[in-house]
Amino acid sequence: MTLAEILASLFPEGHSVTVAEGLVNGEGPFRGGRLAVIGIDGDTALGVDGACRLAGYVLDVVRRGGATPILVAIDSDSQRMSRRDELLGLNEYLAHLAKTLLLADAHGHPTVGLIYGHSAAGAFIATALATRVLVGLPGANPSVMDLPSVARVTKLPLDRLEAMAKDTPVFAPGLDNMVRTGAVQAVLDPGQPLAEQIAAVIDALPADDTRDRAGRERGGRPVAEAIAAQVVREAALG
Amino acid sequence: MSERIIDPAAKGWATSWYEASARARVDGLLDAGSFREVIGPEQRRMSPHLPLFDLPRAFDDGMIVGSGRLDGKPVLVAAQEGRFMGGAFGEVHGAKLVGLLRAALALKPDAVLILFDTGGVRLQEANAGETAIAEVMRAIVQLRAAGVPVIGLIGGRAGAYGGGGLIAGTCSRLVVSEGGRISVSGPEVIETNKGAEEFDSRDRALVWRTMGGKHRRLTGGADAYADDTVAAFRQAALDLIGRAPAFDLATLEAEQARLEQRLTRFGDCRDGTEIWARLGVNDPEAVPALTTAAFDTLLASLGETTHDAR
Amino acid sequence: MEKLSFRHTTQRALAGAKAQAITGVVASGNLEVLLERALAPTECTVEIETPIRGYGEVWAAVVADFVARAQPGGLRITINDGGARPDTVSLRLLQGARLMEV
Amino acid sequence: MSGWGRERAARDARIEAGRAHAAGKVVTAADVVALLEAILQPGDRVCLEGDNQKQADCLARGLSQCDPACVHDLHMVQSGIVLPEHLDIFEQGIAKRLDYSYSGPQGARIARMLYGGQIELGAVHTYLELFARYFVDLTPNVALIAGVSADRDGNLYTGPNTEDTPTVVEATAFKNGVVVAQVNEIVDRVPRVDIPGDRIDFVVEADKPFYVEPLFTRDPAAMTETQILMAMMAIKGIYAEYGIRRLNHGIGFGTAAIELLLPTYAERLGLKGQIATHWALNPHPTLIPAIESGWVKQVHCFGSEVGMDRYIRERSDIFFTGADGSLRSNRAFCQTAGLYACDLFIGSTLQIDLAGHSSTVTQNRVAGFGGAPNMGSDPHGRRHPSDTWMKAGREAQVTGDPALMRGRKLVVQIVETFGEGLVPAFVEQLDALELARKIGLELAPVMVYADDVTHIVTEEGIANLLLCRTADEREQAIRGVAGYTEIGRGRDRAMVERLRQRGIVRRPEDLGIEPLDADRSLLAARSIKDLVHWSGGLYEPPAKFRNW
Repeated sequence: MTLAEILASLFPEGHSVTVAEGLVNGEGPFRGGRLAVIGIDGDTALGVDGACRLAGYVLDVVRRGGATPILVAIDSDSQRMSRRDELLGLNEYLAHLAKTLLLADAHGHPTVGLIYGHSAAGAFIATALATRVLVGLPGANPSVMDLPSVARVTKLPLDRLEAMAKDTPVFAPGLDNMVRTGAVQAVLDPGQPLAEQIAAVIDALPADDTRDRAGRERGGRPVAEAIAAQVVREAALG
Repeated sequence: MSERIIDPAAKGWATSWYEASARARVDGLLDAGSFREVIGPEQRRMSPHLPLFDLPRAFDDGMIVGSGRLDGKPVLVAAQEGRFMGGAFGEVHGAKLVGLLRAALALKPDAVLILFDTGGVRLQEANAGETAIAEVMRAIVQLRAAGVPVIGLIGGRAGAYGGGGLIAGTCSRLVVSEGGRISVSGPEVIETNKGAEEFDSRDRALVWRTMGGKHRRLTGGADAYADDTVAAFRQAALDLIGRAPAFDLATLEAEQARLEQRLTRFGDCRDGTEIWARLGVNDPEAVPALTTAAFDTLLASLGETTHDAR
Repeated sequence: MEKLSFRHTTQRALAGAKAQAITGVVASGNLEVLLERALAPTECTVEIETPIRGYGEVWAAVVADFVARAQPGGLRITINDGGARPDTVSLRLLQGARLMEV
Repeated sequence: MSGWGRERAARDARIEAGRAHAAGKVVTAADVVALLEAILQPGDRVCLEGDNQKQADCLARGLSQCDPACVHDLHMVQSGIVLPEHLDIFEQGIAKRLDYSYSGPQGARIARMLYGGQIELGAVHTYLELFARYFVDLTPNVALIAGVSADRDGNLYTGPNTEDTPTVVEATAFKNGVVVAQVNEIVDRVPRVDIPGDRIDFVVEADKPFYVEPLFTRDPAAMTETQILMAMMAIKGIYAEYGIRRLNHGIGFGTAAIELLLPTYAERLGLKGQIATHWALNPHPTLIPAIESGWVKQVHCFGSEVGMDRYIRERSDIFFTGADGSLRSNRAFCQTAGLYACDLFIGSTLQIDLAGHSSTVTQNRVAGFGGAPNMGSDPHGRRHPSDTWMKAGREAQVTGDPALMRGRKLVVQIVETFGEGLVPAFVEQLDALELARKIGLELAPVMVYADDVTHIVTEEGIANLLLCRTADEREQAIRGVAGYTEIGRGRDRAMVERLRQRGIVRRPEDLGIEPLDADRSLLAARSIKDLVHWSGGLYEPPAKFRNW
């Protein structure tokens, strides 16, 4: 689905969401209140300027109060790779953006990520992965690195990697693998109105971070949950 | 596993943080003999995925977690081993840190210390690593909101890159040494993707002017600058525990203002030295060569580099 | 990965009472050695996982020399190898034995 | 015209032809090709200055752009084949025959070209041999050299990297040759006159400063415990034992570790002033802590090292410097010093065979010799004694009248039993033999011959070959320090034990060294930054060695 189709499906009555330089911001009527939307469109790389603006939009929502849910819609490139971005401290900007989303969540704003296109690496972590729940649409393609690049770095032949990718969700790119890892909770149905589906997601928000449990249940992260639980059990102040 | 792996007195040298292993760092950072490891190497909780790639595993998957005391204060500690797989986040590696942070929420230690040494996500377990980083960031924020300071210590060979840089940006406070680097994209990654004109990764001085410890400390990306010794990191961590900012709307609004101001003031700068000059450093070219004492004096003269907006 | 396993009988138990120790790091040209006091006093086992195939004879020689020299009776030794040279392996084994003697 | 001045007349004609492209002696970088085409003739012997370090790169580019119809069949006589252009000219037909010494960075390509017959090879020399032949039968017709600056009269300042230049100019200018110098800048007055202007015929203002590779910088951060252990053994088992004061070091990490252990480990052994005081050595950054601690009395240099200029300038008690304060190096003199005035050479190698022959040649690379075979050999022409030299002489097998015994220079190979990628350093047969066969070399490229080697140091121990009395003892002494290589595992254990009783093979414990003490905390500097601190900020390391 394109962003326009998504917005039309979310807000049949219209909305104020705009896209400027790949950055998405605005809101629309939702269940008698509002649904704020921020995001990245058009496979845009996320740099210091964009991250700062998106964080500002999130803080605006928090400042206005209420319990306006925030949808983080993502079709992005990875973080912007440049000397300037790193010189200015891109890690702080991306972390700040993630923190604003986590703060909004803590202030009672349900946060939902929606990946409908590409996303990768720092841009993915700072946006969609910093929400309480992340869902996807068919055709979305989150990836840390594409397989040819993985082949280059690991010095493994591409065809072998492709074969491994079929039954090793832990490293292979793609929406299905992120679902199996537990990072993406569910894939929505583009044929049904998104407003109801997002509302259902919000109504079922898990209280805790359940991504590692989902990862075990779905086989994408077989041991993470058990390891974390063991640390919680055994750690003690000395 | 609490023997003094390195005995500084016997060597006549302060132990270098940069050179020390993760275990030696933990050992020297905490009060002698106080470290208690959780899921120690004898449990052999190794990566289930690396054998698929015919790669060797480590007993602790490059992440050491546990509890101990820092000048008597109870703390939880996590340390990455930067020499194993570049300290990268894999499934077990990440889950150990997630578990430690969740444990802290219940145990309420005086602080959680994260000894970063990471290139980011472990490619062979990329999805697990990336998701774990997201889980870590959420857990840190919850801890901070509950009033537990999370202190990051950065001075290892691998720095804090990729998702590690994002986690660092989520901490309450950061200590960095000159050798420490904090960044999202590494120099080689930028060069590979954008060409050597954008970033010549072999120009090491440029790397450090762009993402090195002094630059991060000068621009407010880190809160304390430590000598490259375990003792200096210990002292800096102690100093910062009592000065952790709250995690609330006011802090993030202040951070928003701080980061916006940085873009306005330095957004057109091409090099670290230009930024330092605008900060009021008289001789920016001399900054990389400054000793810790001289650098501390310089910092003291530039008030704005120290803040609570994080 | 190639897995190797050696079992030796020693003349005596290794001194000290330390239950376990670990030394080294799995990195290129390096290795980690985990030592556990877990066997009968004159038994010693060494298990190795290495990404470099075909050096079984060299490992056997390095381990035999170490056992003869350190008399690590009672130790279960497990090695994760990152492609270390034999001299590095010897050094780490001796470092490990020394840590256990504390 | 008389029959005894034809060379002089020919030289004058070449210069006359070249003047058309010059203003006085000065030529712009844009006119280099025209100049070279004017002064060069087919079949000329040409020295295109390629030293171990500095390169006349602007002139090399110019020569490679000459028209092969006009300039061809040159006979290149130069010590270093370093730049791609040095070989391009053979592919283009500009050059045909080659006599050289060192080809480190082009070692693989030169091997292919020799194999393919694109180069007619005279011989691979040591530096001193090639320099010597400049004055006998390989005198250049034209020398293309490099300096830092010149005035309009041609007075040349070579800068700290003087290296081969005086030797090349001496041979060319005084035997009717033409000398062209590229300089970084033309100045009104040079800081010091390294070569008087009447020996320089043309001065080219280069488009960019000549290239120098930091060949002698070893980062202490990369030094391993194994290298430190070997350095400890060398210091205690050789330097202290023989009281070595006058010496030369190779460029490997093992010898750099020795340099960094002088102010720490050797100091604790009470050896200060007893060893390592007088050096023939490039200005190794790793020697800075020893210099600053008062260990070093004097250093003469083959060339300089990138980043060391300011430090050297401020340490003129130690280094040879000119009236202007900067380093004066000279490869020919320093090689001679290493050959005749040093009691010890210690360096690394890639392969050692069962007799003790060693070589840095691998199957597909012809790296050449440089100066190591001169440093690493016992000069039979030496006639002055020293305690070190005499002690070594007494240890060696004496035949005939003991009153006629002469001393021995110590030639030490310091190698790790396994190199990169688990490649063994000890072999049944040197790859050099196979290479010589493949490309038809009459002489196999052996770096140090067995009869010159006195000691081999590995992490397993020291083999003293001087004390061996039979070929079998020698072989077992070598096997006895060859670690877990096939050669080492093939030892006769009982015989090695007997050699150990006689002190021919010595283990760390025989020397009172605990291998577990070989720790990086022993290094006087553990990073390049530490070296900068030791130098008081005077050492300015190149960007690729910085991590701050």
